[in-house]
Amino acid sequence: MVESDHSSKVGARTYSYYPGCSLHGTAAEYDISTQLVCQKLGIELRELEEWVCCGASAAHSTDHLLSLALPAHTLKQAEEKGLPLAVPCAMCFSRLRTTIHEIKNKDTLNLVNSAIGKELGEPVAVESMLQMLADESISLPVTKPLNGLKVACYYGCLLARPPEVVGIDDAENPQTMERLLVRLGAEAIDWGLKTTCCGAGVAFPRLDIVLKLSHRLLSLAQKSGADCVAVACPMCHANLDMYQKDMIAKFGQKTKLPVIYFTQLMGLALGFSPKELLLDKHLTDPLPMLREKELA
Amino acid sequence: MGEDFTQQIRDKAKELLENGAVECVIGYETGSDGVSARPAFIYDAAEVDRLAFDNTCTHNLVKYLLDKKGKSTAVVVKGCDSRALNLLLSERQIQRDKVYVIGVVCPGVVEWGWNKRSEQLQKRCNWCRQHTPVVSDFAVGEPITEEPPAEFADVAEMATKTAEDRATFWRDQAERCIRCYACRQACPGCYCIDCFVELLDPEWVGIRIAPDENWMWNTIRAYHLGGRCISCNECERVCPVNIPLSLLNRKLEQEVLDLFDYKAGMSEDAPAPLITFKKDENLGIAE
Amino acid sequence: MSEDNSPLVIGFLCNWCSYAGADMAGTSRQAYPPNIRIMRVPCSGRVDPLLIVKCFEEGADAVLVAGCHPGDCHYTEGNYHGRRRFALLRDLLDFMGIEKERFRIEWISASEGKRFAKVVSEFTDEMTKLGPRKVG
Amino acid sequence: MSRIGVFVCHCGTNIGGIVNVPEVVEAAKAMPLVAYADENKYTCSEVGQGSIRDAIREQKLDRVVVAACSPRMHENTFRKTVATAGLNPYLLEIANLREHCSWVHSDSKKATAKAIDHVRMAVAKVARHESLFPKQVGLTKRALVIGGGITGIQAALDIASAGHEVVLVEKEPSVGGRMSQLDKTFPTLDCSACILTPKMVDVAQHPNITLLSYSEVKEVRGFVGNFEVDILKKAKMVDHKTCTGCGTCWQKCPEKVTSEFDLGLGQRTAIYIPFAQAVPNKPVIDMENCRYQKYLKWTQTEEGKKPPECRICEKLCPTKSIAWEQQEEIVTEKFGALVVATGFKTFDHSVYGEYGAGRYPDVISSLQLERLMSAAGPTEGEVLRPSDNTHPKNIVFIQCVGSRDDKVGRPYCSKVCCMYTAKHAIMLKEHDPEVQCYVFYIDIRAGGKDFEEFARRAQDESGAVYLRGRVSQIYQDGKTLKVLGEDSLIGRPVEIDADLVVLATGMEASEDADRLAQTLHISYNIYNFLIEAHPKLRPVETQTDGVFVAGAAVGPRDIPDCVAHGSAAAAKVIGLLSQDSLTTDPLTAIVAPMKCVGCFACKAVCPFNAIEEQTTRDGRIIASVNESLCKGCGLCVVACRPGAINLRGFTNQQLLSEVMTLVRR
Repeated sequence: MVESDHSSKVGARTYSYYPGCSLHGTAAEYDISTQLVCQKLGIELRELEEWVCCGASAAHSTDHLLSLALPAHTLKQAEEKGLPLAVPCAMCFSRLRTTIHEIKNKDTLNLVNSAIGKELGEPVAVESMLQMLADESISLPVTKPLNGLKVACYYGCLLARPPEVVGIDDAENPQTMERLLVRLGAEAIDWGLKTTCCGAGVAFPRLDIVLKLSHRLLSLAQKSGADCVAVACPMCHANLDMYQKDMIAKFGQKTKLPVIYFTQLMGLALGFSPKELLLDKHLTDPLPMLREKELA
Repeated sequence: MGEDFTQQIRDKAKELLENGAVECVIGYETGSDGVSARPAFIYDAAEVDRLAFDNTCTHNLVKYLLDKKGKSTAVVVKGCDSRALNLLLSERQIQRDKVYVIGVVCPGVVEWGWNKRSEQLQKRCNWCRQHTPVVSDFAVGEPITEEPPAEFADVAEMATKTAEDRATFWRDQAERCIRCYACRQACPGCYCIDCFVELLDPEWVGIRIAPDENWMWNTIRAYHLGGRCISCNECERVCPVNIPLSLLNRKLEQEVLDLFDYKAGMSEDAPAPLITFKKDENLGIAE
Repeated sequence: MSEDNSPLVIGFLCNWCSYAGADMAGTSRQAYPPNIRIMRVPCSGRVDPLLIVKCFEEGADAVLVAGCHPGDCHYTEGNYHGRRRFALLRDLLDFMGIEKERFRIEWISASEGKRFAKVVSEFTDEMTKLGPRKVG
Repeated sequence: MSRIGVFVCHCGTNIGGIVNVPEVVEAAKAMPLVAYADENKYTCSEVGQGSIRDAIREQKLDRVVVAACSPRMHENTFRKTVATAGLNPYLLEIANLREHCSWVHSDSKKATAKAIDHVRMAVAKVARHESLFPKQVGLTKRALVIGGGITGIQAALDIASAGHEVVLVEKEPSVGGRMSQLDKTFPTLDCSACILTPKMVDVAQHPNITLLSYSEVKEVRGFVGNFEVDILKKAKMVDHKTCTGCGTCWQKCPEKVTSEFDLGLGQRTAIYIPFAQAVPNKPVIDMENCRYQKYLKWTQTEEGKKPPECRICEKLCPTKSIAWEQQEEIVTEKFGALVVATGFKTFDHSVYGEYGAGRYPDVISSLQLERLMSAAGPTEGEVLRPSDNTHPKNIVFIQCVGSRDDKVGRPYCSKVCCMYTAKHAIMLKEHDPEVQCYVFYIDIRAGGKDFEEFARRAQDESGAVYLRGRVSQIYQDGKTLKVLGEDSLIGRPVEIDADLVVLATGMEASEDADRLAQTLHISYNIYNFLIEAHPKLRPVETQTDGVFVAGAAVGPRDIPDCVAHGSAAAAKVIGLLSQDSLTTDPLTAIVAPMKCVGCFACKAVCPFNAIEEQTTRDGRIIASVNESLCKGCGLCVVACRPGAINLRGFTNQQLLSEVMTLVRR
């Protein structure tokens, strides 16, 4: 855990931080790279002390009230802190935003309040890490521009849909990540499956579906000339990164395509080393490609 | 202030009457109580010395031009009275070439008193923003250019009351109204041959002197002056039962200013707000 | 107020748009409360402030004037003039103690039957909540 | 003392089902001045009208109230009824007990109370009615048709063949409208140009028709029989009197621009005719792109060097018809009747992000496919992929693009897409037997003569695969378009590698149809389709007498219906113009000379300049009403503080008596 001084002084950009379970587990590299990038950009992240699980797909597929009450706990804490909430994981972000959307209905609000035993006030602003870092007003002190790196930006479903809840710029053809990476010197390729499903949690019961869907994404990205795929969601990263061996076996996909968190790419551009950014933790090793591009 | 203005008016009246430019000069003369001014109609140059001007000259003499249609007449007007000229010109009740305007820059008139001169300036002079006549052929006195901004404290104060209190307030005023129509007679804007209140077919108001009827009379009289009232406040002065008509007039004056950015009587050819429109204006209704 | 003190709403509807919209509400069976009594006028510009003040003088609870959307008037400018008159009248009546909400102006086109029903329902409910006119 | 008769209608159960009609009749009998009250099952029927006539004679009634359906339905019917019984037709008032009462209220007690109030108001108003006498006004026996598509052409030809003069105004350089862009037409597959072009030529050559192409209606004044219309004739920069249409100029013009007629798939020159069979077959110059115009407009400040002067067309024109000094011109003409046939435009499918939002060149609209299949089209009839001009094998059609879709605000069905897609499937198979068509649809709607058989033929004979389901996404994968959809009949997702995707875009009102409707004072709905007087009984008339509407401008419609609509509108116009004079509506304003103070507020508000100035014997200048211009809006009456001007039919007395009987009950 990177210690950041919890000085009470509220800087220009101070956010409550909600990492979620993945970033304290399999997606540690997303958490570390996010914190390093924010530190570099003078953005203070104050992790909520008692955040709880956002319920993910487990809750909302079993009990509607539970799927709202869990995020409500986190919203209540963020409300008490009074700071805007930055959320790197797409699933947590989607659950928090959906809850805010649902409690606009008075009856739902009362149900949730009674479930968590607290009164929810005016919710704080909840922003995905991508939306927050892509803000044009943030100056990016790029020391090692990602020249020559062709990136296929992948949003998956939760960052893009439903548009009125997540507030994405264009639900079918978003450009938020592209604009950010271009500012870092990279080249964003135009491809058609940015927001098409990667298979998400179906990997456990029906791995074949995930392989089919994820393979389709990766092969199109490869065919479109991408050197790597940038993601902003632990689930997408898992499905696209972990099973490339099986895809080669099943579909005869020629070469592997590295899948990197957009915050790791930002870290590289801002001068952090691949080691600090835990780029060596991916199953599809991005380092050979990055060394060839003199970025590692 | 009085002596110099009076002399200028007398000289001009004498000149106009002698060279036949006008048949009559309408001005002020000292009334029978020896103090308060009253309207004077001078037809003969020899009588010009009756004319006088001081801070009791409260009447709006423009009203009398309505009886002088077609006859060339001179009239003494203060700043507020002069706006009535533009009103009647734009509504084709008088012709500019038949009226010689003696425009007096007015420092303010005092409350109406009997045989003793009051020192109390009238309400209308406190909120006056038109000391200098907007129309004049012969100017008397130094024009005053900087005018204070419009303020409507009295209207704002009434607006703070609850709807019920306002309704009660106006019902009580209506109860006191005796339908003498003095306000209508004093107002230059009222020149209808048959006023709506006296019609029996359609019987809009009816002749019963009762609170409801009186309420409707006061409401419609004010509405008919909407965008036309030049706030000379003579209606309130002449009201025998002291109904605060200025409140109604000034509420409408404020609304007309806010909604249509219009001030009555400022020019002869600007159409009154209720007989014109702008296609894309947003008046905050039916949005 | 009628007997069971539910509010009496007097509606002046312009023949070309709102009256046709009310007809459309009928043909598509869009129910709304029966408090409104509808008078047909050629144009919202024909609704005389004298009539509206007369309604309130005689104790009516609420008046609705409905005309064509600006730009759609069959006579080109009728609703533009009406809009100015009603804006001024509404402020004057409010100043004299008749709450602004009691005098409502709506633009309803010939094809907005459903909207007419919604407006009348909303207006009637609002007036029921507001209760009878209170004069001390 | 008046003797008023009140006739309350059951209208079958429409009124009687909710409103207690006998109770209303009893209440009516007790109302002041009511001498007779009765009820009818159907007052508008022959029996019902007969009972009114008999009652007027037997009871010596001098005024009648009919409490039934909306006055907008049968006011004229009952005016004729009372007239035949010798009563002035305007001594009648209708109380609306159906649309405004029984059809919208379920509580019988309250509905009956409301019905009684409405009758009370009608009785109070009719008591103040006076006899009114319409006037005869002359009419101009000329008609204006706005829109030169097939509907407008048909209407113009029919009116002209009845001997009346017609002016046909068309915004584009040529008549023909959307139909001229089609290749074949369903269900007969005959060639669109072959059946359309002869009619276009007829319009140009008909002695009674004046064709004003490249022109627009700017303003309309007046009323039925006496319309005055300002028509803007845009500057063509070519003198069509001397020009022979030889074609030298548009063959030699160096400036190539994307052709609007070919929907961006082809090019045209700056001086151009939109398509080969254009009528008039004479060019216009596109001011935006003509090199000489750019040369004239170039100023020192713009970077780059001065563009060439060009003027090649002028040099080569054998008849010296290029007229640079030509200015746009507004001509004002008088007409007795107007027909609006402004047609439709296709839905702009770029709002669909899931279909590529217009980014993929091989995702085209059906109308663009028509241009590709048309022998006069940019590819001379060869269906080629716009991206690489190769022959497509797998062609996917997606139905209901911009129709039956609330998400894009187009919930209505555009009626023709299922048929033209079937036509495309059949024609494409004939063009190239190896083609395989897929059609994603929700429901196939083929309701018309030979339509279902035609749609069946696309599946059975042309082998088109119809997949019932919507397409979730299209993305470009190298050269092919991956179409991800669903076949809901087998409940499985479907993925097709398509060479070409055709979107069956729906029909929308044409560009700024709402502005034109406002100019003509006719109403239009939220999709800007024009609103007809009655959807079933008066489909080609509007609420404004003398203004008729026809074709796709009123709603989605195929060619046979449009032609029928055009002829129907023409029949209405011919009926109108066959009269020598028109009876005007007597509901106009009237001035009481003794009350007028000459402030002319009435003149300031009158939209129709119907107020004139008149000098009385005692020298006062007062207002007077020109009754042939007055349309009866009543604005003057409200502007008149002394109440010197009144509106017949809606007098101050009548409206006040309605209010008083209501508030004092």
